[in-house]
Amino acid sequence: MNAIVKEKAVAPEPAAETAKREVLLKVDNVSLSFGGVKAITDISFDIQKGEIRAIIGPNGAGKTSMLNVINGFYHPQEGTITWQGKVRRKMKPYEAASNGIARTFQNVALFKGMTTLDNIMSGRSLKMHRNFFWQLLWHGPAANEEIEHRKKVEEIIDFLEIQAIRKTPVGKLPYGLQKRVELGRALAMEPDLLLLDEPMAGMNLEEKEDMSRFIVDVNQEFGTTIALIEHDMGVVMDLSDRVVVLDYGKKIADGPPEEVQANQDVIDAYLGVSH
Amino acid sequence: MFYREAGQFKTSYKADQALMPILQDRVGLAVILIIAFAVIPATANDFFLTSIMIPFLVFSLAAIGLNILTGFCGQLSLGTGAFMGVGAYAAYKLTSIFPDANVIVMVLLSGVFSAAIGAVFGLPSLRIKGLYLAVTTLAAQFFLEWCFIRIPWLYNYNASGAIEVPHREVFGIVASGAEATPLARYFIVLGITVFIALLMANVLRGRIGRSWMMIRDMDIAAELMGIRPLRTKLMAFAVSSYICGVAGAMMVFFWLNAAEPSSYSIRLSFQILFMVILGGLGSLSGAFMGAAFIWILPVILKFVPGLMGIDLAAETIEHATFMIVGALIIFFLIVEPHGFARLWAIAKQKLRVWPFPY
Amino acid sequence: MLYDIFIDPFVQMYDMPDFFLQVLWEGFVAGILYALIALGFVLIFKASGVFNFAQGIMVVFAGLTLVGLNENGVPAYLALILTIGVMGVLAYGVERVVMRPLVNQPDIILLMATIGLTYFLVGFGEFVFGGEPKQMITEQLGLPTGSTAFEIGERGLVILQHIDIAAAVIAVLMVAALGIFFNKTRIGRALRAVADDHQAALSVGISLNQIWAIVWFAAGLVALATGIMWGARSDVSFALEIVAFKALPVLILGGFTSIPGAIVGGLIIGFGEKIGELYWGGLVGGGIESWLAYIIALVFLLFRPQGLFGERIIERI
Amino acid sequence: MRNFKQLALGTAVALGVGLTGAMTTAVQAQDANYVPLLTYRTGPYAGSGIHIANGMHDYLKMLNERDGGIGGVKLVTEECETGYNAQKGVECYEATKGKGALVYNPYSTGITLQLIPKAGVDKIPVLSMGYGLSAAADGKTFPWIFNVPDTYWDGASVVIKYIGEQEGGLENLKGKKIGYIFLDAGYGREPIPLLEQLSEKYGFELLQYPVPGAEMQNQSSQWLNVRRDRPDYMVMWGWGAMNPTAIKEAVKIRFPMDKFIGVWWSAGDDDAAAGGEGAKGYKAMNFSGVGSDFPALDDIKKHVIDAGLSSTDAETIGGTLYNRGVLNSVIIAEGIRTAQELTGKKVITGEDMRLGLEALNLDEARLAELGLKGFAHPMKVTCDDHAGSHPVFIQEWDGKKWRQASGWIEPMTDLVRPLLEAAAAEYAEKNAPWPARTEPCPN
Repeated sequence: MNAIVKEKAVAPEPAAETAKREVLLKVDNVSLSFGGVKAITDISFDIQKGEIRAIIGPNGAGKTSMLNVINGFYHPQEGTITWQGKVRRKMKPYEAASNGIARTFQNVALFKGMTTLDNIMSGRSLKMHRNFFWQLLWHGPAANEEIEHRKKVEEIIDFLEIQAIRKTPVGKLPYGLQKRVELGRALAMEPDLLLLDEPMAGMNLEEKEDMSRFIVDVNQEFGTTIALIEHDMGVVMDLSDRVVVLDYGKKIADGPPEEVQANQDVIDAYLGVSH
Repeated sequence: MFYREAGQFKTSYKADQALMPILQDRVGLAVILIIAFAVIPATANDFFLTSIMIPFLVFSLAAIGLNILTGFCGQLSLGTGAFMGVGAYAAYKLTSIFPDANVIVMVLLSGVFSAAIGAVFGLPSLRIKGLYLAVTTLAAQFFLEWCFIRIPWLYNYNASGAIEVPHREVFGIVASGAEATPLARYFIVLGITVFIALLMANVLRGRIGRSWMMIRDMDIAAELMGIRPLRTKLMAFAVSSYICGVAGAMMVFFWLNAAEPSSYSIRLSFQILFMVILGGLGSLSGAFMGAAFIWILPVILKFVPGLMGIDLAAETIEHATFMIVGALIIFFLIVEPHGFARLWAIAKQKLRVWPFPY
Repeated sequence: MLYDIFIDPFVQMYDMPDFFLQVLWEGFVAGILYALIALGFVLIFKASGVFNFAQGIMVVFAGLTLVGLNENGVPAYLALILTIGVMGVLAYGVERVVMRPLVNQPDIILLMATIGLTYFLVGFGEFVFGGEPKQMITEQLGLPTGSTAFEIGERGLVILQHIDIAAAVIAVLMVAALGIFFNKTRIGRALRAVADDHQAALSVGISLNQIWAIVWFAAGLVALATGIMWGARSDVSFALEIVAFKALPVLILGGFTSIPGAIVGGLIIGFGEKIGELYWGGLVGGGIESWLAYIIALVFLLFRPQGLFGERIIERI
Repeated sequence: MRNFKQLALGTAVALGVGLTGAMTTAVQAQDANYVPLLTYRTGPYAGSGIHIANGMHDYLKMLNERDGGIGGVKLVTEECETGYNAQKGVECYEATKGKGALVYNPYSTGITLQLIPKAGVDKIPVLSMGYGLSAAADGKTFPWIFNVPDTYWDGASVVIKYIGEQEGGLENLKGKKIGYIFLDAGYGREPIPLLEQLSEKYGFELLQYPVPGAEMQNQSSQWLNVRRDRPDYMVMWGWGAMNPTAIKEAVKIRFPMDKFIGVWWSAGDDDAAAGGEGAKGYKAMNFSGVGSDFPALDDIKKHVIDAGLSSTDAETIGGTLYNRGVLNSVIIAEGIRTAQELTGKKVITGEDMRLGLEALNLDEARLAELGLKGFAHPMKVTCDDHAGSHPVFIQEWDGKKWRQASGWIEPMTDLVRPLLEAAAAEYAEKNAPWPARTEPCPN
């Protein structure tokens, strides 16, 4: 697979209407299956730097699988992924983080035994380098490094307005706050691309408004590119710059929200017209 | 009323990161250390030192070792006994190869060998998880035990098949062997245990400790955040085995004086596991509490009937001890499944709000 | 060296076919006995997700009760019935005192509780029956004791112990009975429902407490059968508890929840261990059985981390 | 919740009481001789341990009841349960040594090894009767350790000698195969060097069948190997549950039982009885009397068992291991008596006890006087030789009980002694600086 990919040099800049920004990630003809069951079939789209890109579709459309492919947790059988202009080889899941991809999860995947502070600090893991022996000693370099990163983490805590729960074990927090901590943890990684898997699932209206505000702020203040999966159409249409629609593992539409909203295939998919 | 943190403000992140941010905890630790380093040596008799304190400290250290792996990194191990054995045999070989070297240094060095062996047996942990991993460590346990018997080089071809601790002096004080006083051995064991416990407290509050807990709590999420699972797990295996190895070496050098392979059998592995679980997974102070419960309680229970004037046969006391300890294990699990450490934390919480429970 | 490892063992197998058959038979019997211990674990794990560390001591305890009662003048069959009663009481007690208060706790806590139970039973068993090993009352129970020899070729000889044949028959009957129990009875179906999903089973009106007591009782019966068979091979003593560890590699191979898995796993370990020890063990001085089973299980695991009968794990997030 | 509080309070009180006990281990009254008995009536080796413990306890108790102790001074005995576990062994030692312990009988090779270097420091002798470190028979190196009446090397040489006799002379051993099945631990491995030496000397082939400790009750592989190798004789060094299992397996593969010989620790009545009718003809070495037909044992029955002062089941009196325990106590008692004679003191110390044991002379006349005529071979300990007796006899199982099957057989001292001395020298060298002997020699 890799051999073929290498011959296919980086594609030239796409057509003019989407060329307003640099392409951060490009998915080309990706297919993924589990033991014969196709989860994703021949999907291509791109994510541009600085945009908020939404991936939507009915349940079982392959959205989460798509995110898993993007951050290297699943390896597609076919197709290529181009990251920051380079075709990506088959990588280990832990390499995604060092590439600058962070994410949150559909079912909150926080570290339950740790406090909010530690959870967010864990996002700094890759940026901390003091080795085991400095850690043993603690006083001096290891402690200084810890303090330096703690400052960054405190900024995120302030930004997300979760100062009060800093020392609370996350297992004890209500769901909405857990989602917020998870976002904080992803932000602590200072990613180039932030993947959000249903960041607003199970939230009430107020919490959704808060979360939407955070997402927009992250995008605008830090300039972070965001790809998100969301079921709430209102949120998707308000937040996102462009939307890609999946159904049964296939791409059925791609474009600005208003365009996608009008697309007949999308309407059919959501209303459940038989294929 | 006495245990209040109100009024203690931290003014820097540095202060907030301290091991014990609350003043009362620091005072408590200081009191415990004073008791350990001054009061006990001044007052205790030989029996108390050799049969209660030294084994208690050795077991505490081993429990810290296993806690790193099982409590902090979430990898179940039933091979602790064998890893302790590796430390013991390594220390024995080291002292016979370098007879003039400082025996304490040799004991600390012996852990390096068990760390290496522990890392080798940790390799399958990348693919195998949970109870399934227990079989890997059981394989280590039985295989290493077999090696202790079958490789005569390990025990210097002694006809007895056992390792016998040689006489060694450190700065003119007899540190090991039959002439070492209980007090000298107690101080060495106490020193090593406290030293390693402090180092581990440091590691656990930093980046590496966090990465272990990330793997424990949610390995997939940890991996997607850039934690390399194999490297992190192997490191936990190595650090854990190092500590267990040192504990195993201390066990023979400063406590038992001689050891057969059966001293490091599966029973020892379970003994340590009990301590870790009862004390509280993922708690350093829990390791001490668990060791106290599993080791000190039965020793002390034996004296109770005699002092109350009841004459019981030795084996009846033993049977009763087994039953009581078994019942207490179940009882404490029902009261607080997360171990003594959590029980202690709850007690502190109650103290904090006392006398107003709301 | 290479010859010793790769060729010589097979030459030996060919040269002494009667001996090879005997080795296979011994492997088979050992496998059946391992499977019996593993079966007890599987029953409890299936219904409650508890890894019952006390299964080994339950084997000893059941055997001791049986023999101890007989020593005190109770006729063998009455003693057998009484022992079954004792195992029932034990099951009820465990459910009431240990399982019920600890429901919904993490696995490792439940494992720990069964270790507490082990401590208790060791002390209690020794307190009541004393620590001396006891002879299994094989004849009084009407179990066969002799042996039959088959001559093969000129001086070939395969000896089958009747008690081993009985062990195999009893194991098969036991598995069949459990199979019928699980598939054909109301309680059995309820039990499978519990195994699949506790909450769902509760919501359709199945009493978890009742199911657990029944499962522990069934495991007690398996322990009794195991105790009789192992006891007949050596004797009933507390040292037998260690043999129970062998169930772990068996379980790993067969999967923790599969009854056929326990049987197949037991047989693989039984055969593998005997053949390995007899044809290859000599190369390293013999006595490798103490760890060979674990290594066999480990090798299987590296290729199938979910065990032979476990379902393939697809990791999801 | 109230229950919880009560229970917590109860536990705390009990712990407090126990802790005070641990901190202040009582000092023994000064008008008695104190003998701690490290026994194991629990754990995997309890089957053997209980009978020995009973024998040791009953004989000393009998002396108290019948004679009022030794030399007019009562004996105080205290059992401490070790469970054959080295951790608990140390604990028992530490708990009892402060009470004026005269001598220790560890009854476990592991515990013996731990005590060997301590004995000289704490000035309390160790009596490891027929077990422990063979090299300890060299009194020059190990003044504080006594392993009357035999070492394992004595035993191994007797077995080969006996087999030679059966074959009509040691020279006929050439070309024979002798299998050695043993507990895979220091205990079972100790005789191997001597056996190998003998195999070279007499030209027989030595086959080894180790039994791992965890597999004691699962020996079918070892015996399948035996079946394949077809040795002419089998020698066993087993303990605890290993013995009955081995005998059953031997019966199973139809090994000729009269060619199967165990060490004196594989000579229990329960061990042989496990094999049923098929075990008939099984042999074992022994150095303590067979049966209960001795006046001293009658006295035990009368003064101790019938008086309800012991937990011993009267039927087990006269069993091999029970008698072994009695012999152990006889040696202790005679050691105390000798020490009293030598020092003129009634209440003696560990140092006096060492002297007494080293001057021990248990001749035929003395044995008869004790009501134990023929119970053991006469023993005379010297400062050189701490085993002090050596001959062993062979007993045979007749399906119901043991009966003596040979006279006393002398070991090959010419081979064993140099081996012992070399081992002792090696031990001293490896444990340098091993103290040179300064203790006085009473004979």
